[in-house]
Amino acid sequence: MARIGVFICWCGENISRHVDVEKLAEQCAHLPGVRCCLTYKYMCSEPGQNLIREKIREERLNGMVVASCSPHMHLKTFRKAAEAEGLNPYLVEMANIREHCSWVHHDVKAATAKAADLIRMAVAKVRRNHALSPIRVPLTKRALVIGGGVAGIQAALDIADAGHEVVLVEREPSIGGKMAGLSETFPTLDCSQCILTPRMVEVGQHPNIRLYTYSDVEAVEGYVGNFSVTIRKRARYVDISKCTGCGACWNACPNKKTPSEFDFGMGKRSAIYVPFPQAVPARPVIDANACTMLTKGKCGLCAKKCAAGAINFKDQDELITEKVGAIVVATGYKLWDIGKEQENAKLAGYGEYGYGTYKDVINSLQFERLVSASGPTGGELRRPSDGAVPKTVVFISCVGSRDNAKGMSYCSKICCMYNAKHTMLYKHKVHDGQAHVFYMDIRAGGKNYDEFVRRAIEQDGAQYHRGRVSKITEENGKLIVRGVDTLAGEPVTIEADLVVLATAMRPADGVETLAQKLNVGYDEYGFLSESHPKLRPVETNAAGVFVCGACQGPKDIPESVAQASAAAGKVQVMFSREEITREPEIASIDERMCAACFTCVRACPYNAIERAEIRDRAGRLIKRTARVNPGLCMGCGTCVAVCPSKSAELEGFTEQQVYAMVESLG
Amino acid sequence: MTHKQPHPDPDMTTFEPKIVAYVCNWCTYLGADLAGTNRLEYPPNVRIIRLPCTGRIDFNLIVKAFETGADAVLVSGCHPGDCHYTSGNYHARRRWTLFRELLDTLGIEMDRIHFTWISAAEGRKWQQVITEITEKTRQMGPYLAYKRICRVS
Amino acid sequence: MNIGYYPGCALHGSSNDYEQSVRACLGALGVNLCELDDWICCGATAAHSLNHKLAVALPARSLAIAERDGYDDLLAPCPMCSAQLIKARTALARDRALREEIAATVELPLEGRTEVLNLIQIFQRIGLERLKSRATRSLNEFKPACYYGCLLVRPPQALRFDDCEHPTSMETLLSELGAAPVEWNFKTECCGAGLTMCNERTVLDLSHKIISNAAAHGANCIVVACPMCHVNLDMKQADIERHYGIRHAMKVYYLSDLVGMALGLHENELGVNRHFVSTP
Amino acid sequence: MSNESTNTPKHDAIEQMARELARDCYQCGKCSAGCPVGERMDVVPNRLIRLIQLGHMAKAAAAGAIWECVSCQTCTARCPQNVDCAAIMDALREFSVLRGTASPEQNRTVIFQRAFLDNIRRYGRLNEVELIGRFKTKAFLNDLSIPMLFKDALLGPQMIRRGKFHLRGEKVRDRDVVTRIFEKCNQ
Ligand SMILES: Cc1cc2nc3c(=O)[nH]c(=O)nc-3n(C[C@H](O)[C@H](O)[C@H](O)COP(=O)(O)OP(=O)(O)OC[C@H]3O[C@@H](n4cnc5c(N)ncnc54)[C@H](O)[C@@H]3O)c2cc1C
Ligand SMILES: Cc1cc2nc3c(=O)[nH]c(=O)nc-3n(C[C@H](O)[C@H](O)[C@H](O)COP(=O)(O)OP(=O)(O)OC[C@H]3O[C@@H](n4cnc5c(N)ncnc54)[C@H](O)[C@@H]3O)c2cc1C
Ligand code: SF4
Ligand code: SF4
Ligand code: SF4
Ligand code: SF4
Ligand code: SF4
Ligand code: SF4
Ligand code: SF4
Ligand code: SF4
Repeated sequence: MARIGVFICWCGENISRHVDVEKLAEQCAHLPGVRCCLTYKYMCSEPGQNLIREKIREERLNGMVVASCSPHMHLKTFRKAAEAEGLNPYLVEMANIREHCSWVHHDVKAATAKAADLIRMAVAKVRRNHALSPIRVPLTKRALVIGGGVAGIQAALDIADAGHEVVLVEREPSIGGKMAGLSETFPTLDCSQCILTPRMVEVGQHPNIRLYTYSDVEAVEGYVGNFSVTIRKRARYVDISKCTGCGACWNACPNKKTPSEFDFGMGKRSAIYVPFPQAVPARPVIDANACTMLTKGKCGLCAKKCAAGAINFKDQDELITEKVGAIVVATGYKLWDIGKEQENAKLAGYGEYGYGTYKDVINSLQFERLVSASGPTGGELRRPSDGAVPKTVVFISCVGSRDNAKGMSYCSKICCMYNAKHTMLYKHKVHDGQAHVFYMDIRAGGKNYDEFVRRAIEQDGAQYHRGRVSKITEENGKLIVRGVDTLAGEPVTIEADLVVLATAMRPADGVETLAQKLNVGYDEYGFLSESHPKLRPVETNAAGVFVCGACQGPKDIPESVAQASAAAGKVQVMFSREEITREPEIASIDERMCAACFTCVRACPYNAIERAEIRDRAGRLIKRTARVNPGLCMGCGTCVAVCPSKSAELEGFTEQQVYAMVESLG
Repeated sequence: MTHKQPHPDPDMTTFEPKIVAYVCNWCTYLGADLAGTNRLEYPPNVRIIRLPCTGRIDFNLIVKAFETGADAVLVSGCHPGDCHYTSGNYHARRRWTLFRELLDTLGIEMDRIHFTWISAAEGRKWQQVITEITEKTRQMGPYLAYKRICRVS
Repeated sequence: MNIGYYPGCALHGSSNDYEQSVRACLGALGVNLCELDDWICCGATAAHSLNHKLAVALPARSLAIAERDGYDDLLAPCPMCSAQLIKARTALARDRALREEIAATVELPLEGRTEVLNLIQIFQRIGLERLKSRATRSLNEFKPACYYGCLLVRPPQALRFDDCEHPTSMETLLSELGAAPVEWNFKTECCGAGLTMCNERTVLDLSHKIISNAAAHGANCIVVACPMCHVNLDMKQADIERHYGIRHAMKVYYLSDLVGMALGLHENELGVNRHFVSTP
Repeated sequence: MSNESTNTPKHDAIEQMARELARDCYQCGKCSAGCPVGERMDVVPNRLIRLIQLGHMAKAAAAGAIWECVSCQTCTARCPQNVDCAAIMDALREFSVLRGTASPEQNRTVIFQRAFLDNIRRYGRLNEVELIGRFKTKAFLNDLSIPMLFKDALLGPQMIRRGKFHLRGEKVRDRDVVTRIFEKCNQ
């Protein structure tokens, strides 16, 4: 027997001005299943709530409808009140007679009639509601951080410092990311290595951090609070538990001709190598493609030199499973290689700039290496072609950014700043040199940022030309840069010794595959999508997965670090509870009825439905069925709509409930 | 034309269309809330049924609405790409193309079914859409023909 | 091998030396050029500039003829023609309404099936291996500057031929035949093309820059695949020399001239004797 | 100077087309930077486009620059916003001729193009001798420039010697269809 209470709110005059609440109460008292119906001036106020609780008790209500404002406003309030009185909160419904009625319809008769309909629908629904209890899922208080750039490092350290274990997976042989290769950093021009290296060492030594370098995330299973992650530790051929980092091996290695990834091909490294001296872990790795022992079975010098016996040519990839409760993605970015070969047909490359054709046309990360004290030239700026000190350098902004025709339509956000930085670093190294910058707009929003750019122009004499460059050619060892100064309204031709392209920042390779494993959305360029750009900037739509750093969009170091700490904060909020509770309004499947067509499996946006088998005690297969994983289901209801056999059901919005609502209008 | 049939109400001008709106909880419902907060008046003919996502909308629900006497149905959710549930609304759209044909062969008047996207910020759009649909439906007259379809099929 | 052939006005007019060269060269390769029956002018830049519908309709008429007569490929050695034909074909292939409208206009059914090839593409179609096997003479005395000009590569969105900034297809072809093409910077800079009649000073200036750059990079000749480029660089060279008081004496060959010579044809068979620079 | 209100519908159509073409330009200047005749232009291409965006069509069409343009399409090919800058140049020239602001010398490009099309309309193919003849007379009548009339005359004999001139040009068989195509396209 339904014993439903209907509580109609006046909201002062907000509702009562256009809805005849008393008349409404009279009408609603006679609805089927309604036990009592009353009105009050402010239902959400304390006396209002007390009134409700009193009625629940007196009338032994087993359902109630509050006709007042939007459920987004006060559904929680009234559910709490009901719960306090022992009435299951999911037996409470609301009829929105304020936002959807009294505020938008001013004809009292019509508004009252509509309000009556709205209440009738709510009553029809609540009669078919079920008592539900929040789903509790256990929680593993360990976090996985993917990517060990400055963002990943910051997030890992914050979480580890809060006392939780962290698994950090980095695919390169060392953590550090792009920042480890930068020279000096805007806006303060402090040395990148000096500020990053101590943080890297901290990661390496932190008792709460388990570091996997040269490793990839292979598979992710499970759901928020309970992920099971498979990590592929690629064969390193060096047992880092034995290795002391003495360096005897790489000094001995005869194969020293491989272009160094860390120096973007401008320096060379041996087949066994550490990417850079401050690497963490400071342990070498053998490049299986370059080592002649591994390719042809000839050499083995390093093993002979290694006193620790750390070299193992038989090393194999290893798969490791780690259980974690939360995941932070910090896979960072790459600079777009605008050369001839492009990964997708839509991207045409920039033949006009001759990148890849002319040796002295380089990108900005290469420039960072050329002015870095630890770089291939030892910090002396020498151009790649002939080692000469360039006396005229042209920096070109927005290469591939803000280009709808053949690049990315977005602004890469950081290049205006590092262009200014580069002109300064250049001037500090080559006093009689002249730096030119071609730009469209200078984007230097940030604390002390515009001042920094002005300094490059006013103190260090950088010549800024407003306009794009059209073509670069090479003539007698000079690069002929044909640009324009649109402020003067004239073409400008500069004979340069070195050209530096600020190419577009793009997400790291492979991020889409990773995102698919994690169920995280990404935009057309592959940048990961946050839940809400303003209010949930580090959360994703996959519960328990967070993002930070340049994998979410172009960012400089301060922003990457801030976001990393924010993500770490969110993880800690999650870990501050013992278990996770989730709304019980999720889907379930009637396994007896399910026709095992698996339409729902394909339709579910969260991959929350799995294929299952029902077996008898003897283990014989009785039937196949779809089954919802309550940890993953977000309650969107798509499965209900697509199921041809009507076996899927969504609590809170069951077929019965929704049909009853529609029918009540008839 | 079917809706020229005599209507039980002798005075056609008092015909008040009944419109059922299936809306998603995260965008359009909030858009309608916003219309309220901003006191944007519109005709009182619409009855909202709140669902988690347009992905939940089974097209039998549309048929059901007509069966219970609706003169028009509106389905409205988040803008593409904005779906609270990543892609629920894509499923709704894909299914819609299939159902369209089905409903069409059933003889349902397709211009009584409306699809739109209204975000949480588009209170004014909600007002406009409802006003337009009400007006249009008023001109089309009550959906008496549906009753006949039911009898035939 | 039979192939549809669209000569275009220039090759039947003052650039008939180009036609002679193309016919001789391809003939030696066993390619039979079947001239399109009653083809009409592609409209060139004039139509493009003045009347957009005409710019599609004129080439479309010839495309429709090619389709009617069953040619899958249509060679248009003049890049102005090939560009107009390709642009029309792309526009037609994309838009059914336009296709119907234009079919009505040109009074022939039209699907936009026939593929249009420029001179370089026909050699690519024949294949480097086959060319090499037929060659009887090495081109090793030639150090050509391969000049593409504007119309072979621009606009790249429509033509999709080679790298529009650093094209290399002619170089690849000629170096296979023994020539040593030079790297230079004016491959795709404009020579002034159709402006010869109207703005001669500009044409002289641009062509002068092109010839000078080729010479500076060690070229002993320029190779073109366009009648207009040939006019500006060859026929006008004397004017250029007079105007700038400099002696270039830079021979300008059609691509088919050099390929033809590699195949053992005599210069005169290819019409090289009718060029301006080679026969002072 | 003619004034804006004397615009004919044709003017307006060209202006509208130009504005439509120019709409997406964000003034990066890449067109001007790569233009082979940029140095000779009084108003560089991106500025012409800006003038159009601001509605100063007549001012843009009065620039000498539009007559320097050699229609090489470099600007169009490299524009990051996919603006068909070369087509804008065409439109400006046409506009200028229509308004009569082009000098006789400048008029020539358009006169040439019109003579060209007229030639095709009549024969279906280009008749070079006739084209040059007509063009020269028109241009001569237009600017009475004697040197223009005889300039290429020097080349004439050389060309004939090389067999490059056909004194009788070609015609297509089905000239009626050509005429009809022109008519349909001019509607
Ligand atoms: C030329 C240049 C100069 C700059 N100068 C400055 C400056 O002066 N000041 C400043 O504030 N900012 C500067 N920046 C920006 C700065 O580099 C970035 O803001 C910062 O590096 C972003 O850090 P991150 O951790 O998000 O990404 P990254 O540094 O890119 O780190 C990402 C890490 O994740 C790893 N990874 C990627 N994919 C995977 C995967 N699938 N699995 C495991 N690991 C993965 C990568 O190997 C890398 O180690 C500059 C950028 C450039 C290009
Ligand atoms: C015209 C304009 C338009 C904008 N539009 C956008 C937009 O479209 N999108 C966007 O992302 N951002 C926008 N912003 C920026 C946005 O307003 C700010 O980023 C944001 O409001 C900053 O939030 P806050 O909490 O830091 O500061 P505030 O919003 O300023 O809040 C600070 C609070 O602290 C209180 N307070 C101050 N001093 C004291 C004290 N001593 N003791 C106690 N309380 C104190 C203040 O009363 C105030 O309530 C806009 C800004 C402007 C000016
Ligand atoms: S419950 Fe809602 S409608 Fe009632 S007084 Fe509170 S805010 Fe107003
Ligand atoms: S020699 Fe052995 S111990 Fe020393 S760095 Fe190499 S692997 Fe490590
Ligand atoms: S075995 Fe390989 S890594 Fe070791 S020294 Fe030889 S080449 Fe170098
Ligand atoms: S930050 Fe500056 S250089 Fe980089 S894309 Fe944006 S505007 Fe261009
Ligand atoms: S769609 Fe329905 S019948 Fe098919 S597998 Fe899913 S629950 Fe079972
Ligand atoms: S309700 Fe949505 S999330 Fe849950 S199982 Fe169904 S389709 Fe998946
Ligand atoms: S290149 Fe394109 S966007 Fe840039 S100024 Fe020229 S027309 Fe405008
Ligand atoms: S088409 Fe004209 S404006 Fe454009 S680059 Fe060529 S000459 Fe310059």
